[in-house]
Amino acid sequence: QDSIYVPLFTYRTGPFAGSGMHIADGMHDYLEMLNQRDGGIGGVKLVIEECETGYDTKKGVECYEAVKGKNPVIVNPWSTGITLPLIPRAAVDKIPILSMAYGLSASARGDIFPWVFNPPSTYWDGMSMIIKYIGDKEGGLDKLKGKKIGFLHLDASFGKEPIPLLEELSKELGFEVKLYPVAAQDMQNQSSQWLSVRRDRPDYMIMWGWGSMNGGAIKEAVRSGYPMDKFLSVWWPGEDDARSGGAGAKGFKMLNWHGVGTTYPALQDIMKNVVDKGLSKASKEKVGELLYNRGVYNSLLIAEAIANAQKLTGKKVVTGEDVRRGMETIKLDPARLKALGLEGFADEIALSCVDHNGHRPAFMQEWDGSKWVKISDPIAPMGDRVRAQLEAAAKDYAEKNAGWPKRAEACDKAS
Amino acid sequence: MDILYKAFVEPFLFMSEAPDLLLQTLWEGLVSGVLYALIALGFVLIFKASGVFNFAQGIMVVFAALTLVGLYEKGVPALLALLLTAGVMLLLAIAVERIVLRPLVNQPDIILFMATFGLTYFLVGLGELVFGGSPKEMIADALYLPQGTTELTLLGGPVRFQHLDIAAAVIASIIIAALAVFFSRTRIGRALRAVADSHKAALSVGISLNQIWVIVWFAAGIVALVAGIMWGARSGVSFSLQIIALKALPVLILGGFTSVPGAIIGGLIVGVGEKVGEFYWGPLVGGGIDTWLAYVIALLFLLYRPQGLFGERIIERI
Amino acid sequence: MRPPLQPNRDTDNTLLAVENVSLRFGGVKALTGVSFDIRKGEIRAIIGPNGAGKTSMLNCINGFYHPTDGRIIFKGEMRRKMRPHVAARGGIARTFQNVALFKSMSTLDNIMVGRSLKMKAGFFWQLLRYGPAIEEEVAHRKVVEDIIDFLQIPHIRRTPVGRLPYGLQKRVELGRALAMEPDLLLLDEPMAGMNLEEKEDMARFIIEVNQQFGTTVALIEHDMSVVMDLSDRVVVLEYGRKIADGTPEQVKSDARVIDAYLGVAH
Amino acid sequence: MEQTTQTTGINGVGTEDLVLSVNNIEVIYDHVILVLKGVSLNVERGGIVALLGANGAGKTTTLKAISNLLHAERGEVTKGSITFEGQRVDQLSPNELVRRGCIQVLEGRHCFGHLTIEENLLTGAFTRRDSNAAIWRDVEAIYEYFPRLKQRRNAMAGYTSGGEQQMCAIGRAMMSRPTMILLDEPSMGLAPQIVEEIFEIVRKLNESERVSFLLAEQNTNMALKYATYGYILETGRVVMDGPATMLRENEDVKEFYLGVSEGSRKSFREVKSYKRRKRWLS
Amino acid sequence: MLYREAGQFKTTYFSDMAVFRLREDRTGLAVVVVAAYGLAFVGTDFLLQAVLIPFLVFSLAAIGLNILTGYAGQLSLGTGAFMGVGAYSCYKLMTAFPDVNVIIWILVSGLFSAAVGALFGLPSLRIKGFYLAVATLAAQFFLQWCFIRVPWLVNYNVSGALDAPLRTVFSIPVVGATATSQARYIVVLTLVIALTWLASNLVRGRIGRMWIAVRDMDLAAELIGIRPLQTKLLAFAVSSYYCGVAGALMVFLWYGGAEYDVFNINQSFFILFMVIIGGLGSLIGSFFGAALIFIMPILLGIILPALLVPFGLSIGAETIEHLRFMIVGALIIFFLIVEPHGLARLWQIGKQKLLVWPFPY
Ligand SMILES: Nc1ncnc2c1ncn2[C@@H]1O[C@H](COP(=O)(O)OP(=O)(O)OP(=O)(O)O)[C@@H](O)[C@H]1O
Ligand SMILES: Nc1ncnc2c1ncn2[C@@H]1O[C@H](COP(=O)(O)OP(=O)(O)OP(=O)(O)O)[C@@H](O)[C@H]1O
Ligand SMILES: [Mg+2]
Ligand SMILES: [Mg+2]
Repeated sequence: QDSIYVPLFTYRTGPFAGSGMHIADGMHDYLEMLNQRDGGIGGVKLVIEECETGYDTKKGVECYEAVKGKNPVIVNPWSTGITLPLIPRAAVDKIPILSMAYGLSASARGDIFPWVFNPPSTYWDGMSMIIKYIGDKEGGLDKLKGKKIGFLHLDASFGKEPIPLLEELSKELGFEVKLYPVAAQDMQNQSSQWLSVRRDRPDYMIMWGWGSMNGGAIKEAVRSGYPMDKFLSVWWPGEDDARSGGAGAKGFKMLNWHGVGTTYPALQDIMKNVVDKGLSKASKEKVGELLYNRGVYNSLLIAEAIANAQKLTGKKVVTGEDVRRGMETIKLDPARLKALGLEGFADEIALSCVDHNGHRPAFMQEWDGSKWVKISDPIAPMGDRVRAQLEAAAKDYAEKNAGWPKRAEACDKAS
Repeated sequence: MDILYKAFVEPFLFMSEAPDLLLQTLWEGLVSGVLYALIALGFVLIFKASGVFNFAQGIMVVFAALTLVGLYEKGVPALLALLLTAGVMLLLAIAVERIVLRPLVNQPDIILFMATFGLTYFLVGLGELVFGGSPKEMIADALYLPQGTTELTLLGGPVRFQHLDIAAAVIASIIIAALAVFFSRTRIGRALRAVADSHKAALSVGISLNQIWVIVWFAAGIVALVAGIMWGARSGVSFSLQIIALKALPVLILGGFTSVPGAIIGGLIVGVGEKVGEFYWGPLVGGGIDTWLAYVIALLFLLYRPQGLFGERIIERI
Repeated sequence: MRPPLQPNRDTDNTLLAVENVSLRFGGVKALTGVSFDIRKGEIRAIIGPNGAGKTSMLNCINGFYHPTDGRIIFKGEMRRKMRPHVAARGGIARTFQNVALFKSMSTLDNIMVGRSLKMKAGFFWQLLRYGPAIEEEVAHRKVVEDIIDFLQIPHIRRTPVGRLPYGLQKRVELGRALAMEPDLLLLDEPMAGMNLEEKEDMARFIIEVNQQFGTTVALIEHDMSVVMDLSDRVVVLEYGRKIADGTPEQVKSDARVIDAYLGVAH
Repeated sequence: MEQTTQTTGINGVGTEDLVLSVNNIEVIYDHVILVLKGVSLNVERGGIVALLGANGAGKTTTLKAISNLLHAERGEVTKGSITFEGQRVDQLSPNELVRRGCIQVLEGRHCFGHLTIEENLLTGAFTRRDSNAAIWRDVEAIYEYFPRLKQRRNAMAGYTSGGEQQMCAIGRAMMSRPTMILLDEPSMGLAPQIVEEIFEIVRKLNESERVSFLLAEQNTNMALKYATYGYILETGRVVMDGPATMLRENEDVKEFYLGVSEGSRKSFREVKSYKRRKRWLS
Repeated sequence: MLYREAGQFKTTYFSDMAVFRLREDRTGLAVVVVAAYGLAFVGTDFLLQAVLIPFLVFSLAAIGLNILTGYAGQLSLGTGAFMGVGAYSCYKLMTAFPDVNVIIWILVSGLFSAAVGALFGLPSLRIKGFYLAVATLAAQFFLQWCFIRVPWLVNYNVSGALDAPLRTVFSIPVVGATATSQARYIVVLTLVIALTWLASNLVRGRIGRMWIAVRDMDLAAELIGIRPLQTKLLAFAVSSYYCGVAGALMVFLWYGGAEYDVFNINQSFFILFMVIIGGLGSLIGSFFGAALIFIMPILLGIILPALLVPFGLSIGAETIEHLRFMIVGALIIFFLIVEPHGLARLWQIGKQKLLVWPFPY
């Protein structure tokens, strides 16, 4: 075997395809670019294969079983629902899982989940950043006292995850929390939720959505006249979602941790080597959009982990076990990013055997009616608070999953 | 005690305190009701006229909307695109009749139901193959749908009316009135009901099932197109829109599978009930109850009238 | 015509009494103040023009319709709003004008269903199909086979009844009713759609059931020769009212009956 | 009535005068159940032909094969041909056949339960292109034949009595103004008076409008009284055919179908069970 | 002459009432069972874990729904939720009493789902056909809402999802990360065989006949003394029991942890379609249906690319998915047209033809 097999779980079909396809394109194109430009990684070609999950747990698990036999070096489920059943399997099958800023937040703890990675931030990090941002706007966290914050979320574990933190913060900082759950089947039919928003008149709205829920929410917000500059989201909406709100969507804000646009040399390379050659499924104008670049970031991590693994083992063709080690030694500092043609694309990040997340800061960006504009400096998560959540969650998981194996994998030092 | 107060007193106090919000809630309920009814209507048409429970109605809505938008994106003028889409729905109706229904004549309802599920699968695959999975925007402007909002101060507070919603209500009422007349007054309408009762007997008196089916599937296709435009203008056009068809089920059942006016009344009851329930009582249990409230409302009505409010009586004779 | 061997047929022997029963559906008066009785062991015919309310009468007797007025006394007990399955438990079995068999089941199973009431083995034995469950199953299967032999339908034992021709379906239906070992057997046009030979068979079965097991029979039939030959007494309904009641001979010569129903004198 | 029989004898009639001709058809249900094993029959223009036979002989199946309703029951004609008005019709759709003037009254009523009696009758006129007035005239004519229907005209058919439904089904078929009616057990469930009435209607239509009839009937007595010609079907084969007068004189027919053995009718009470049971078992 | 009824006479009613009246059928079944166990030792992980275990789980759920819809004639769209009740109660039980054999809890959890099923079956006395579907839809959405809203159900897990703690049977892990697919498969297979056997006993006896009677004509059934409500509720309970057990198996022996979303309405439809396409009122049909609806798309996913590659067509995963959707849809329609009564009937006709072979009828 003289190639490295990288399966990509994607969903270009189904109710979440609108978000999923851009991510899929980004993931695919970056890796394909490496193949085209550099002949792969470390001279080994990457075999990139997509497996369509349709965001369906059943098919996701099927995809996993299907790729398992082909020596995959890493798996990206791109769905919390699929990630959960894969977590226990990964450890047994020795296949690392990369669930980038989604999945089981507790898996940030490398000492307990050696095979799972969820950089660069957890949802708790995200929530704390948003609250911090709101505090800043109000002139200090203490000014949040007496304020009302609405939380519009997908009614699933993904959407519910930040609630405990939010409630804890509300107690401490004295603001009131209103919850507006949106069921998966009502993603495009949120008038009830927004009616309630009109009743409660929250000072800020925070959104935790995916797929067509984001676009639906933005539309409804515009319709019901909610002030858009008070409407903030975690990092999942894309340009399409914002655009669907029309002119009224101007001012909508969201967290993000990487650049948009195609000005980065690596993205130019993608343009040249992949898109222009017709090797991409993305249309030109979508390249460089938010979710596309999210996919690029995902592949950046994969590629970096593979490269690290090659360095660590001295082998050319690496296995899942090696890539797990490569993942743990990821260190993307500005110099490295520059070398990769992604200078300024994202904040630096370093993972370790203990920390599989990084808890990196993210920044706030605003929709100006046609594109995203960065409007804040990186906001660091509230470390202590997030850590407490994480500790509790990790302990909880290990406790409830009696017989959860102790970490046996050795620890590598970043090179 | 407290819980009783919260459940039975507070909501009503709140209603009287903020009548403007109540009005807004009712309006939103009415509008969603109309929109549900538009989807339900497609079901009713086909069920009433052939006894087939058409699982594919939801995807037909998406398919019609996607075709319209897709054609427009290819540079076809909006109104021409609308016509062409109607043509596509006609072709679909003919194909469905030829390939699916004709060989399954006189089979039990559930089998035909299953066949429409196969059709759903097929259309999902075909639609995504042709149009891709990315969501699209409905060409509301090009179709001269009113946009904008009117904000009136009523009952001591601002109440917002979307022009689009008003348009939806008007269009839906027109369609429903026309169909109601069609079914009860015309020769074809009567034949449609006959077919729903018994394929075999309908065949024996010379009603051409093939022709009838093309007609109703085409009509349902047009209704799907209208629903697709309205829903699309509200929520965008994507495959996840088909899930909303599930909301049409309680509407359908509440109104009665076979009643055109039932679809609209059922829609209104479900729409208003759901919104008012969620708005005033939802917070008691953490919200989100509108996912099941519609079904429970429908269930309660059914216990009282097992054939739905306006459904044909279920004949029980021996 | 009929052999005069009816020992105990006095009025005290009433099995079922219908008193002043009326039945209305909205504006339609299906029955208006009908009274008659059925004595133990007799064959009682109900005749009348189409839509006279004969089937409705049977439906009232076994609880499928509830009379809007009047009462029905069965075995000395008055029941007003009785559910059909209670009537069945009380010993009333029937066949239907539009055959009401369980279409997908075989003849054997259809008749076995008729035995359901008599089967007692509990759920868990049934699950295991062992012990009492299987013993009971075998025992009742024997009874059912006897019925099948009696009705001379062994060749269609395993045919799904939906596929049987109409006449045989009627026979299976009779079998199912017999399996219930009823005290009162209600037959709604058991001979419709049969040719002469089959009618003769059917007539024989009815007589044998009546004589051998002493089952009381109430019978609706439009074939006058059958009614005249088989029945002990005849009730005639027209437009939901009783217009005559008596022995076949009396009824046959009743002017009103001839006028309303028979047309030409038979 | 005797005259009718004589004036329209079947023998010597040329094929062009045949309205319907069934040639050696074989019918299979569900791909495995062979029901008709080569049935041939002819109906001449203006004839009334009776199809007799025990339960399960295949009368209904024959009629359905002609009117092309077998498809709907997963049955198919695997051999033979059927011509109506000189043209092959085996591949036509049932509604086309109705348009051409051949309609069937289904066994077991099959009214549209949720339509009123009147609406049921009107659906019968579905294939007609005449004016409304003509159609309503015919509705009135049917009410005249069956006054009971007029009384119940606004009742949902599903709630009417068995006999009322039967009348409705027959009336509905007549509404299409057919030239040929396939009647399946028209007398079933009808009071004796109405049975006579129906056969009188059959005769009347036959005489005044030259409507041809093929009727499957268990009431052999009646059927042979009104029919011109008869076929006797047994387990999927025609075992005997001939002019009605001839059949009525046949000894076997007399015994098994008419019940007049040794001169007089037996009482049902005296029937013994030693009859030739074998005939069931083939 | 492989397959002949001739020469096999039944001398007692007892033997005449056996499930498999023909010797050939009995041998066939034995071969299938042995082969099924054999697969545990020769099958790849993919075959066991991604194909066979889910196939068996779905077959069990399909049997459950078939009892309700196929035998007793009550249309249900709440299967997913009833499976969920089984899974959640199994989770509660096995975490509350970790020392008890997990198989016992799997079997017991079905009882909870049976109770819930019977509760939602109550409206069936009055409501029929497609209208009844709304009652079960209410169950579906209400229960699903409960799954996500009642954190107690998942022991206040932070993830809000079910996870599968390690549980062993005879000290071999069968639930949890370290359980091999072999072990899981054998457990699932054994349970499915046992439960199928019980179901077949039930449907052949008095209760089964009563169900079919209610399905075919509930009015007539009542007129011969069958209590309609009791019979229907029993069907709801038994059916939900099977679904519940299937749900527990699905989460703990197949997925090994899952979100509430796996019990959504699509799951309900999915199983309903297995039942219909397999054959309403046929146990073996449930297996056929599960195979067609679940395994066929997987096969297509494998075959399609292989088919297209020789033509130089390399197509994306999503195009394959689209084609797969279209083909599955078309095949469903095709099978329905060929035999509306499902694959089970097709199977029966096949056997009948074989019986009379070489004659056509
Ligand atoms: N459930 C019902 N709803 C409304 N009308 C009914 C109902 N049941 C019966 N009827 C009416 O009551 C009258 C009597 O009907 P029934 O079926 O008892 O007649 P029948 O004497 O059995 O006639 P036939 O000999 O034609 O079967 C009919 O006019 C019928 O339309
Ligand atoms: N749908 C079907 N599937 C299978 N077999 C059928 C079907 N319909 C009828 N048969 C069989 O075909 C044979 C002929 O039935 P048919 O109904 O034609 O008889 P018939 O002469 O009309 O009898 P009857 O006088 O009882 O109406 C019967 O043996 C019957 O079992
Ligand atoms: Mg009657
Ligand atoms: Mg017949």
